[in-house]
Amino acid sequence: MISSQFDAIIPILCVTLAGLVVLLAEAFRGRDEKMPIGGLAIIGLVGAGAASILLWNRNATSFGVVTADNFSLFVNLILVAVGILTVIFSSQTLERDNIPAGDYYAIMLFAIVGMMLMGQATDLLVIFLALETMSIAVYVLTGIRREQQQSTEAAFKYFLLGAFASAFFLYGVAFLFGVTGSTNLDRIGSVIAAQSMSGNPMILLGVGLLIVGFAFKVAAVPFHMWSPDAYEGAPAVVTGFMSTGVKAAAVAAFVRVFLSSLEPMIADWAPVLWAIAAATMILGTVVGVAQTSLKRMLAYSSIAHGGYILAGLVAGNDVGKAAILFYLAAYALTNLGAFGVIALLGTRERANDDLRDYAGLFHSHPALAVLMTFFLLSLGGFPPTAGFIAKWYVFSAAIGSGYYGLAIIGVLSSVVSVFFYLRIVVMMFMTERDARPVPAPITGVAMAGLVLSLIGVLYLGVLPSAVIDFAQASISTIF
Amino acid sequence: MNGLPLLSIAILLPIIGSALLLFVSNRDGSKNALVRNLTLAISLVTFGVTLLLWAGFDPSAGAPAFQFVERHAWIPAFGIDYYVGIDGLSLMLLVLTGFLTPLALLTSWDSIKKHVKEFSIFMLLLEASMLGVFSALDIFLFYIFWDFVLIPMYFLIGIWGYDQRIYAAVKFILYTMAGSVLMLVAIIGLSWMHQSATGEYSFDLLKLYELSIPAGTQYWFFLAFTIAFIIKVPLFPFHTWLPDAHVQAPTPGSVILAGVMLKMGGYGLIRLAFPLFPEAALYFAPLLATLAVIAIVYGALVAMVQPDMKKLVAYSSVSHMGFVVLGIAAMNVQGVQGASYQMLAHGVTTGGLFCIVGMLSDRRHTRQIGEFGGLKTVMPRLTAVMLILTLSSIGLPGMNGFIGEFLIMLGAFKWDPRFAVVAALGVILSAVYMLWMFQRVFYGKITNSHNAGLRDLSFREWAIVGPLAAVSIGMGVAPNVFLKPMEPAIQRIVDRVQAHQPLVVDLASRKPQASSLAAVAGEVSSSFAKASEDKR
Amino acid sequence: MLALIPLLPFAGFLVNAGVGRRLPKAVTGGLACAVMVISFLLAVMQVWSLAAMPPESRQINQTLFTWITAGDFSIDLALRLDALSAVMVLVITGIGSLIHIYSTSYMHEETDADFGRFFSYLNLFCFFMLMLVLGSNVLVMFVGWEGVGLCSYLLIGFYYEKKSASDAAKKAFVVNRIGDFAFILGALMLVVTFNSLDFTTIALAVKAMPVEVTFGTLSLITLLLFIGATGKSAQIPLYVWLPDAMEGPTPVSALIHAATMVTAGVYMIGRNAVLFEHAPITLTIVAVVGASTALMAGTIGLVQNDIKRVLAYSTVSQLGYMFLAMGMGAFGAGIFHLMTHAFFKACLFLGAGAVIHALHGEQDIRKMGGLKKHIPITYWTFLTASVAIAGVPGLAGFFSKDEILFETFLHGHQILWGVGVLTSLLTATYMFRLVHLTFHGEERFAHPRTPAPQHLSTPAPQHSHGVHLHDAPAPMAFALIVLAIGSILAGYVGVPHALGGHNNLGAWLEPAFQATNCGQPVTTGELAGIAIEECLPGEEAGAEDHAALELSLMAVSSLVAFAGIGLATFLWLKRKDIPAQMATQFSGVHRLLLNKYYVDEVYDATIVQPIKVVSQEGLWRGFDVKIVDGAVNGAGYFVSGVSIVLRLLQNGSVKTYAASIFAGAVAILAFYLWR
Amino acid sequence: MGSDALLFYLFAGAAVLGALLVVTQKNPVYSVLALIASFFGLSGLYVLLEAPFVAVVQIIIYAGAIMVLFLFTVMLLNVPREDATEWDQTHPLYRPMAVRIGGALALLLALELGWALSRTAGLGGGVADEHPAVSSVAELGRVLFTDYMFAFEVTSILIIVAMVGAVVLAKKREE
Amino acid sequence: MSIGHYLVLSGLLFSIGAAGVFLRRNLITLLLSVEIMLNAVNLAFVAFGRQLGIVDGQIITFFVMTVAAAEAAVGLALVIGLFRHRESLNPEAFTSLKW
Repeated sequence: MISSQFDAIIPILCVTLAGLVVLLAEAFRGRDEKMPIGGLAIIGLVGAGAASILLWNRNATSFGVVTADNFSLFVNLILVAVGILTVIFSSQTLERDNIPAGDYYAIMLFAIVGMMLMGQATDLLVIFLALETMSIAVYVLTGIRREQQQSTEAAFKYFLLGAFASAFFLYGVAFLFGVTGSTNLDRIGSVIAAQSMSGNPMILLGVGLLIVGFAFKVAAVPFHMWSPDAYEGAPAVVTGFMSTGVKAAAVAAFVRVFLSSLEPMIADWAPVLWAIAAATMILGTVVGVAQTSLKRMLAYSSIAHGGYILAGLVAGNDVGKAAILFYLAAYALTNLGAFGVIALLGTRERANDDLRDYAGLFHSHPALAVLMTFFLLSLGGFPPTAGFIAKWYVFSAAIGSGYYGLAIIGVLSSVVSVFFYLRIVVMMFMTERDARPVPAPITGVAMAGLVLSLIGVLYLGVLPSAVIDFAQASISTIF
Repeated sequence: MNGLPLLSIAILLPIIGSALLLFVSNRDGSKNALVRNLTLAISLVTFGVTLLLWAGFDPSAGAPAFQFVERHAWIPAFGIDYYVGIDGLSLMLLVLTGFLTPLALLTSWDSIKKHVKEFSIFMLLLEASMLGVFSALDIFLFYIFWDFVLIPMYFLIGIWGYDQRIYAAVKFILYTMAGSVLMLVAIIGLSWMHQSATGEYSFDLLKLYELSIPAGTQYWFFLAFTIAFIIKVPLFPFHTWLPDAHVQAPTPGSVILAGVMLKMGGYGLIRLAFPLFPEAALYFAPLLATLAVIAIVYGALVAMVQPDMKKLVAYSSVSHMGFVVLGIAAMNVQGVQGASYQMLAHGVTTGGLFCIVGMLSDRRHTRQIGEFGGLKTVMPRLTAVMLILTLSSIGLPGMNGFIGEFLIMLGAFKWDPRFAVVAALGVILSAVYMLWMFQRVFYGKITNSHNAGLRDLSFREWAIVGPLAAVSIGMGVAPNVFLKPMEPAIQRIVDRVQAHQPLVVDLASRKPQASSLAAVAGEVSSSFAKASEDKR
Repeated sequence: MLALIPLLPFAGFLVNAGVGRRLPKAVTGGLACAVMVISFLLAVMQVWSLAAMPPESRQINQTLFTWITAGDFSIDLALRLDALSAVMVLVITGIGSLIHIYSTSYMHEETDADFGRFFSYLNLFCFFMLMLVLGSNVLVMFVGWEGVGLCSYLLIGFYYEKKSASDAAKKAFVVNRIGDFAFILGALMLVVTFNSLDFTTIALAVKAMPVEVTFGTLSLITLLLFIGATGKSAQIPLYVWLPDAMEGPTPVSALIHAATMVTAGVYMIGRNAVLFEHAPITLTIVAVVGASTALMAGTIGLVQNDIKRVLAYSTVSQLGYMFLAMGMGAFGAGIFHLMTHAFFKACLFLGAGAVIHALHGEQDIRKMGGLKKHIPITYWTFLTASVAIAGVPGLAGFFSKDEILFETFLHGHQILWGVGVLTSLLTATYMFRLVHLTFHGEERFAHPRTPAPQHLSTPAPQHSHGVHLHDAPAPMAFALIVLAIGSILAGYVGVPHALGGHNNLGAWLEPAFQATNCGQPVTTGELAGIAIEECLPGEEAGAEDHAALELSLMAVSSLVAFAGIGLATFLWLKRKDIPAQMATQFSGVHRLLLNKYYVDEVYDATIVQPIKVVSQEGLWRGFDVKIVDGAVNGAGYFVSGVSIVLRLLQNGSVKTYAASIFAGAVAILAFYLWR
Repeated sequence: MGSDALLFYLFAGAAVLGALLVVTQKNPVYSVLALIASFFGLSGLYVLLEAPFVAVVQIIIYAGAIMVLFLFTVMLLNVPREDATEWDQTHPLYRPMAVRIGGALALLLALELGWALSRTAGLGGGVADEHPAVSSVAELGRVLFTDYMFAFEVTSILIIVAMVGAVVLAKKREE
Repeated sequence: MSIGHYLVLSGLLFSIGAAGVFLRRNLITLLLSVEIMLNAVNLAFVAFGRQLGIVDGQIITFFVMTVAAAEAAVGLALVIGLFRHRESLNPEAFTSLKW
């Protein structure tokens, strides 16, 4: 494929195009005319994925602010997977919840655009814009079930806090700009590397405020409080989407900024992130114990997983970088699967996401119960699932940098987390079901999606080697 | 025959079998019989394979340490291989696993009525993972099997257990997992040490043996490993999950749990904790031995006053496994041989005891000793078998229990007589509680009318307990059959450990890391300090 | 060949245990007796060939296979027949056979199943007992040691439906286990000290060592072994199980609790004679324990009313004698008494069995009397045995007991000698009290027409409505008579030199003890070869005045014997009011004796109950559940508690959330500015 | 002090005062108006910073368009005053508390920023000392459409999302 | 005037805006407070740009304004949505999601 300065943004273009097409399609769709809009979205995503694969190892850059290095391409592929799975699960729930498919898919695709751009951008301003694009899209998705107060409330909380946090982020950008005279990561990096900046209060302000901004998107303690509410209020599919996609994108940008241009200052930010990671792991798991709503429970669990990812970031070594990528992939597949199950079990009236609703699920929907169990085991980090390899990978990174304490906190907190994952299993397998409205039968497509993610989970768990090498290759080109 | 990858076959057979079962649709329980027979067949074939392993195993001292070795790169980036192989010790435990699983399955035919298919799948997965634990030579692989064992057992207890099953299941999995995750940290640490020493990651046990590990690290790593193992054993005071798990688990679960899973702990100590960190091991051995003798006496005393048969047997396991740990702590050939033998013997005997208790509770739906009495009149055969198992459990010479206990006490006596003296008390107490239970359950007149009509052993039940009783006598008469193959392996391990000096720990060096929490704190402060000094 | 001796009974056991319940009594019983008789004949042949060998090398060894190996430790499953074990083997197989025969009719009322079970146990017992005596190393001996314990457990609890029986069985086993605890430790010490458990090896090794004047390793080992012996042989403080053991069928009491098993301790000491000789301190302890046991049991025996219990206490007392002998280093004498005792005590028990059998289960001597004319055979045999045990000159008991007393006196333990004499007085007294109350005087027993009291062990025979009391049936009678003859003649294998005898037994046993015992002069050199060189000429010369002393001592003890008999006759035949008066007069003492010094009660109160209570309330309910498990669950509760508190922070107010973000930001900046 | 200093403090005062009014006014309408006032102050400062185009944009777009949107919403919803819910009384973190916390945090933040700046070297010099101003709209446009071209394109997506989102959230939906 | 003045001013405004989020009980005022924060940042950008003599500072403010506009649009839409549900603009009226 001929090399032009647009190469790097081809994946993004694909998705954007798909988004626009979807919008138009929705616009031209007559009343209750069936249209495979989801299909369009998937085509676009697949295109993006293909482009990302073709761009592998070519380190294309565009406009000096977008790069297509392997790192971002890996993230792109994760995001593509997230998108496709989300579309698949949505296919069943949109109809049920009476959500305008076109708008929904379009916004989702634009969100993915923002996410991809976050991973690919090498300029703080662009990162900020991408972040805003993603965020605004996700706010809308969160609140897309307007008729439900919870949905709107969640959206507003998410929105307000997001805006609040991005103000901090932007302020941080401003300080870095003020010190280095640029928002370009490479320039910033070279300036910082040139004269030791760690003494300069302004740059420290900048770093601190950036941490706030990113930590908010990663939902790290103490910037996490939006996530339980947003996750619970949003439709389950959207929750799965943002708990994986947003996290992946935010982490990608986080890693790029802090491990490339801000790497010289690692001694300055590592302790802070150490504390944040530890607090995140502990609080996420501990508070999860008391939850009775599955969505909320998984919200706290995903907070905790954010903590594990940050542990890899704190480690800051190559293993850590690769581990983060692997973790994102594993986590995305697992969590999407779990939320997929939740979404499919919901009805228009009730989300059916209360622990009691899962009593005896094994008897009514054995397949779903088994799938859910696998996802939960993966979240809990049991072999032979992706979750175990991922956890081992990040802890290995932490230990490699001598952060035994962090690793110990990590493993112990994961034991605590197992407790509440198992509560669900107990409900599904070991409790007799009490009379509940049995949700609609699961369509083949949705089931296929679940099986797909299960295969992914098991593949990463049993034969992780390929993906691990892939991840290591991804980080080898940069940093 | 050695052309075949027998070891992998043994591990994979049950997995494949469970995969097969997935395709048997048995929602309404109509195909229970098929499922049961199929499962039994698979487990029997697996047992056959383990016997083939035994047949093909070369026990001579000159033979390679590990045989039937198979090695395939798995995660080359981190030097993680699918690396299995067995020495005499592993071999015996493999055979034990293969031997007990079919019997456990047979016991399930009466007690497990619902979800037979799922039950069988979990049993087979359990067997596979246990076989894996005993044959893994890559500690990453070992940990994976080690951790995976929990899942099927969790379901076995949780779905098919008795009324308190959920509490027991959750307690079991969380407790044992809490112990093992620290081991994971230590395992990772080891691999990094190997990496910094040789430049390449490796989880290869044999390579890690050669690693020279600084004292402080050994101290903590040994603790991390050992805690995982002594929780599994379980050693006082980490034993309280056991009574709950045993009592609540269905009979087959209890059989496997007591018969094999507890042995994983002892195996881990022998195979990993001691040879990997010899200095620390020798330093901690007295502590372990102290806990062990406490466990022996304590378990016996508590067992004595249990009103529930299963609980009684469970606590007796605590006592017997205390012997195992004592023998290991002694770390001389007699001690470790005795410990290994005791593991086998306890597996057979206690497995049998649980079978019998299960049969009784199947008939009467209670395990309260007070509910029984005078059973000898109505079920003489069961009583006879029970008597044999009881005697072997109290270590009557000529029964398997005696060999292990004697060797352990001999080893302990050679090492430090005080421990042997206390341990010998177990000899008295075991007689007390076992015979007391035996008397209350089987002797006397039938007072409770429900017991009047109990039927004696059925043919299948004979098939279950008969072999167990026979083996427990045979092991007592001809122990060398089992001791000989283990000898070289254990000799090697003992030599490796005894080649080192116990590590000297001065409190000063220990202070900064008095506990993992303190370690965290220290780490924070240090990293902060690092940061602030980078500042200027 | 040698192995066949124990293996035959074992085969009998297998058959009877396997299919015995389906076979008729004739077959099971016949088989059981047959194997015993055959193995007796085998034993005789073996001993014969043994006797043909030169004394110092009188050994027949047979190694079956290597039993346990671990590192440098290795144990063979090996048998050894030598002078000592030869005696034991003959006693076991011989008396064993008799008792088997006796039992065939005694147990005839049992159901086929129980009958088969009984004989399988009996055979199993003989197997283990033979293993015990034939074992060539401590561990094999221990196998037998525990095995006989097991069989005694099974046989005491034969009437398992009776609580008292199963209790007694358990008690027997557990008390024995306490002894075994020490025994094992002793064995362990032996391994560590000599790195071997073979008796000969140990003996040779010890022989090279100096005699321990102060308490040392050997003393400790021997002491531990002796504690084991006190368990098995019912010595203070572990004798308490034996009286209760009488719950078992009478033949069992005869075989296990009189003739063979209980003497295992004595045998064990004899087996390790060299070892014990090098630990004089232990020997003294043994002697003292033996003497005091003998006295104590004798006093208790004086007042018991259960015919079997009287015999039980007499057994304890006689065992005391044997240990006294062992303690004196007079191993030959000990074994001698062991042998004679086996005869007359077995005879007594079987006689008692015959009485009980005749009275359909009556055991209380107060409900007997005047049986002489009803059951003459039983009477005469019983009387013979009583005379023998009482120590009347000319009968077995006289020679053996007298030799013990002589040895005691000779070793300068006058006090112990006094105790011994007193005990023999007691023995004579209570034995003849028994005889008189049972066979003489007026009939006090419930007449057979009235059904036998049901609270008793042996189920009432169907033909209990017979017109008159029937004497022992043929098999029982046979056994009784043979034993009676034995209790007369058994003594003559050890006629002391003072009476012109040759003490053949002593000489025969000598090499087995592998060390000279100069206290016992040996004239004929070729008989006890090694003995002579090691004897100092001075003592050799002293043999003559020893003879004089021995004679005088004999006179004393025979007088004592007759005095005892006379006393008994006077008290319980002529002036029956006196014992009653005494009982009331010294009611305290009487009650004390009647309740066996309350030893059981004391043990129960001081050891058994505390342990139970502490384990139940303290260890289990308290420590285990509350503290250990409480900590575990507490951790769980703690986490969920924290969780519940922390989740309250998530109060739904967007402002609170913003506050946390804001606070976090401020904190981070603060860290950077103020660190 | 020079005229520009005077102007600086004037505009700064206006901006700060406006901001303060925004957050202290109970009536949202006043808040919006106060914010507009504060924006005027800001645009004045932009002029001082020789960024006239930004100043103009600030007035026209920000104050003119965005604020009007706010004002419109306020009018539409027509809730002149704040109302207290039961939450405010019952909850431990009732309003005054929240205010105190927020106020305290804001104060801390201001202090931190101030202190950080005070410790930063080279902030003393005048803004205009080192470099000449770049204020020509042409130059501004050139840079915007060369260096920042891609960012500019991204904003287009951003705005589409915002538009579609606003519509999705607000438009009537056929049930 | 020194850059310091401008930065202090922007910091002040930023803090005021941040405080506003807590002071008011009106969703719209909350949004306004965020706007203040963004403007504070803008001021910083322009000031920095002026000091460095580069135009980027000014340009970035345009992007910030765009973002502000977009946020305003979505935010106000959400406010209207909320108002439809509870006839109230008090943030504390919307605490159905908690714990």
